[in-house]
Amino acid sequence: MMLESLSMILIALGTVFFIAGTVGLLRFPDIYCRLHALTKADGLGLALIALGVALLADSMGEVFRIILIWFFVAVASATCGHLIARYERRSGEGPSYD
Amino acid sequence: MTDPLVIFDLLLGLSIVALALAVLSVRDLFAAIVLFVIFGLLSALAWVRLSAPDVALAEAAIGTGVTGALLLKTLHHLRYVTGTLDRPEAMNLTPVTPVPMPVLWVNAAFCGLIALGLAVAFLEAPKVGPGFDALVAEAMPASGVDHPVTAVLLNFRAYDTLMEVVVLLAAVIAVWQVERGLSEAPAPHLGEVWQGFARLALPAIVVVGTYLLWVGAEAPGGAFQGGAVLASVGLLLLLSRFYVPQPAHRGIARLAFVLGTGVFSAVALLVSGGGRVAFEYPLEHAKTLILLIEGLVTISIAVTLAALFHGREPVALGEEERRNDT
Amino acid sequence: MTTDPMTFALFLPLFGAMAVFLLPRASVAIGLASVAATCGAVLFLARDVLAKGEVMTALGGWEAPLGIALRADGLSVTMLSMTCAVGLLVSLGALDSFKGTGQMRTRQYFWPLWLLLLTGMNGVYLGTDIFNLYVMIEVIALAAVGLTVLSGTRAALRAGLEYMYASILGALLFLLGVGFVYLHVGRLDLAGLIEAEPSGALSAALALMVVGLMLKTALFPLHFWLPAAHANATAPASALLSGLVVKAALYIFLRLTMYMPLLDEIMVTSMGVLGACAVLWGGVQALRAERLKLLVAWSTVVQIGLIFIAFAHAGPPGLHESWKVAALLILAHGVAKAAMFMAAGRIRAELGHDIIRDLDRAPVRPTLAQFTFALAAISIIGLPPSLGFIGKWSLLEGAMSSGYWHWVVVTMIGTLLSVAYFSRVFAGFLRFDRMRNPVAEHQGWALADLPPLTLALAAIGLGLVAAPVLSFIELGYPFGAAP
Amino acid sequence: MTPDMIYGLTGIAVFAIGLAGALCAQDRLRRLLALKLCSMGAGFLLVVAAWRVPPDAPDPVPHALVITGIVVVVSATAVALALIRRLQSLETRDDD
Repeated sequence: MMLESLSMILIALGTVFFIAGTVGLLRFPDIYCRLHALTKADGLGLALIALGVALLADSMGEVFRIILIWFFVAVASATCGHLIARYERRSGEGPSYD
Repeated sequence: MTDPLVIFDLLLGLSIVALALAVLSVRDLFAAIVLFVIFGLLSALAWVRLSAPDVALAEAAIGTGVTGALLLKTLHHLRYVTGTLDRPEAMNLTPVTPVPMPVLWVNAAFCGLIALGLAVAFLEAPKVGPGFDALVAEAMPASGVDHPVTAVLLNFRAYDTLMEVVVLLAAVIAVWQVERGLSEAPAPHLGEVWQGFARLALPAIVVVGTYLLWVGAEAPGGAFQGGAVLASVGLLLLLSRFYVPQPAHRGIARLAFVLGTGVFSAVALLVSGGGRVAFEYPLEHAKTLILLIEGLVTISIAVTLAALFHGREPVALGEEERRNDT
Repeated sequence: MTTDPMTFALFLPLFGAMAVFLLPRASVAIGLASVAATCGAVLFLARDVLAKGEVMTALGGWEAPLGIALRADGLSVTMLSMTCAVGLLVSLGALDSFKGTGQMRTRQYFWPLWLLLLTGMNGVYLGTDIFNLYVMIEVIALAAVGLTVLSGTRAALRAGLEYMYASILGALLFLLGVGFVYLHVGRLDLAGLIEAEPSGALSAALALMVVGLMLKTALFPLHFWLPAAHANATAPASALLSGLVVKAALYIFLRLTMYMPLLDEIMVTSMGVLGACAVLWGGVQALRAERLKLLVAWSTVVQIGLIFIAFAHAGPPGLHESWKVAALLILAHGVAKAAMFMAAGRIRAELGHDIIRDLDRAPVRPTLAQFTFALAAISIIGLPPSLGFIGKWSLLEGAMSSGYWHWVVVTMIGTLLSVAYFSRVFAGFLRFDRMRNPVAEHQGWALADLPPLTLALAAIGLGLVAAPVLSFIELGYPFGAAP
Repeated sequence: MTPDMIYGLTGIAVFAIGLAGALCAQDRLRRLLALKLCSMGAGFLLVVAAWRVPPDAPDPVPHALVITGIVVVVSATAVALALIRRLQSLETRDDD
């Protein structure tokens, strides 16, 4: 019971981060800020949700797989963020500071 | 209204419909493709809700992943050909004459009516209809595998599955035929971070793909999902230029394309005889044969999907012209 | 190893396709051998059907609702024999069309695609499971599109893409129909449909599947993709597409109407009306066509319409008879149209063009090809003693005896139109006064004219043996002979 | 309100949207996307038809059919895309 409520709290917290990331994606002015909001918030949000789900797992194998999923999603999203920012910079759009 | 998840279902259903509309109405083609990928992933989620994890996996890997890659590659090629590669603002590749509004409305009304008719027919149908449940449950012990979907795919309806692999073979032959001698759009240079990611991801994908294939015997997964995941290895290799298709590799590629179909049909034919018909695996060997077929079909699917992504048959430069001259 | 000829009719072309793809240099020998072997398997199957009436094999040993069964009766063996025989002769004709090293790559792709097409069509004619039929029509669609664009010209590619879109949409409508069938009946084999009670879901399923098949078989007004696709393909591909491929969807349609007796007066009549529109519209378009192959392609639209009229000519009560007339016309058209397209291809190859207006100014006279074209036209117009005549005659007779005079009128107008548009071609064949600098050493015939000539002669000759053909088609009819 | 009803109607709506797009979309790529939507709609209907009220496991046969359908559709998509690529190359070259 204790474990379940803890995992609920973690998942809820993760969801909050996702929502914050989405708000940032919609509200921020240029691509770099949006990327910042998205990758940061989602990275943390996913980590929290993965932790919450791992608490409910039946076996160590499942926990291991959840950690793996988290790891690869984190690496992939970091790479994606890098690629988007790189493309944007190469096509000549610098960050706007106003 | 006892299940709070119904609200989730409603929201998910509405988002799926909204995404479908957005795919067709958004002006930018790139955005349309990305929205389509999101649409596919949410559909896969809906199918998980309908307790169809196998289908969801297949959809996410093939229907969304591989298809998304194919679509994006095509868009890249079209932009390259039309010279709009560096002008993302050029949203349409060819000048498109807008459809007159009345036509659009008539069309929408027509399709709306069809949807209405189908919806009425659907709601009228029995909530939980008759099905194959009992038949499958009864036949499972004789199938050689423990996972019902795999049993249906590789044993009860193996004929369908063989023909499905044949469709893939036909597709790759047709694509090679269509694209012979087509000049290639230069692959984008993606930088070191991406190269590093590819090095890290490649072995992991191989492990995941093999795991999906192996686990298919008793849990969701199987040849098609595993094959699609392994195909992404091919995609990564091609994109990162770790592997560049050479004309000399054509023979082995052809062999890989027909490997699955060939072994599948050969086994189907060879097990027959002595009162047995085609596809009737002897019970004591059923598991081995199904695993053999699945493994080889997975290799074929992976190579074929990667080849569909690559497109052209690798032909030596000028070979086509030389042959035409002689 | 099994000795079941149905299994071999499916697997022989499949193995052939794989072997041809693996060994492109030996494509001609392997390809011809596989088609010939498939013909042999079909002959064995015909023997079995003659002896037993119908043959069934439950693949994998799983009986029908769970597994998939192959079934052959008179109708399916007729379709199989037509496919294999026409296919064999077209293959022989293709030897000439794709000869020379310049065509090496075309040849290398023609054979695997054509053998996969044969696999798919044999699968349709032996299929009893509606989902399996969906997969089969997709095999056919991909191979057929590959064959359409074999020439690689811009017009062919455009037509091929349109064809692809039409095929995908048609197949998906069919698939949705399959979904509704499962929703209501809970099984997918054709035999399970007979006992199904009528319901909204079943009507929706039938409507979706029929519309999907109409799109695939190019019934007016869903024929928009056909003329360009068939006119722009290379000659052997056109012959296969027009003679054989559209028949697969027609066959599924005929089967569905046998097993899904939901058709009422309105539905049957509307099929006939669409057929009538196809006959008239296609006839007018054929009159206006500037190129020979386009004219032949429009005549396919007309003939598809005629087959639907034949299906509807006696109303719902006459369905147990009229499907035979439709089958006869399918057979007649398949043989004659393949001959006609190959002859048109030969004429084009000799003349260097196929503009109808300039047929009479050509310096050469491919006389035998022109003769073949005329023979095929006799069957397609429906002049005695051809098979087309027998089909049309039974149609008219049946319509008159059941009092549906409007079908008689439409058929007669369609016949007159076809005489008119083929006359345009014959006029070009027969006028010699505008010929420029005739080439003296041109023989007027070539070895490559023989396969189409054989087919055209068969289209005429089959009319003389129509009675045994008809009684063969009836063998194993799921609902027995006519009451 | 049960999941099968919600997602069944979703599927029918998606199919109709795809049909509308396939009938009137001008851009070749967009038309293909519309057809893909149709295929997803058909997939939805089959998955929904297989669904059983939770303690019961769903019918595996339609699941296998949808997986087959997905592979078939991706094959058709690949061929259509190859045609689109080739055609665009030819058309652009001829325009110059």
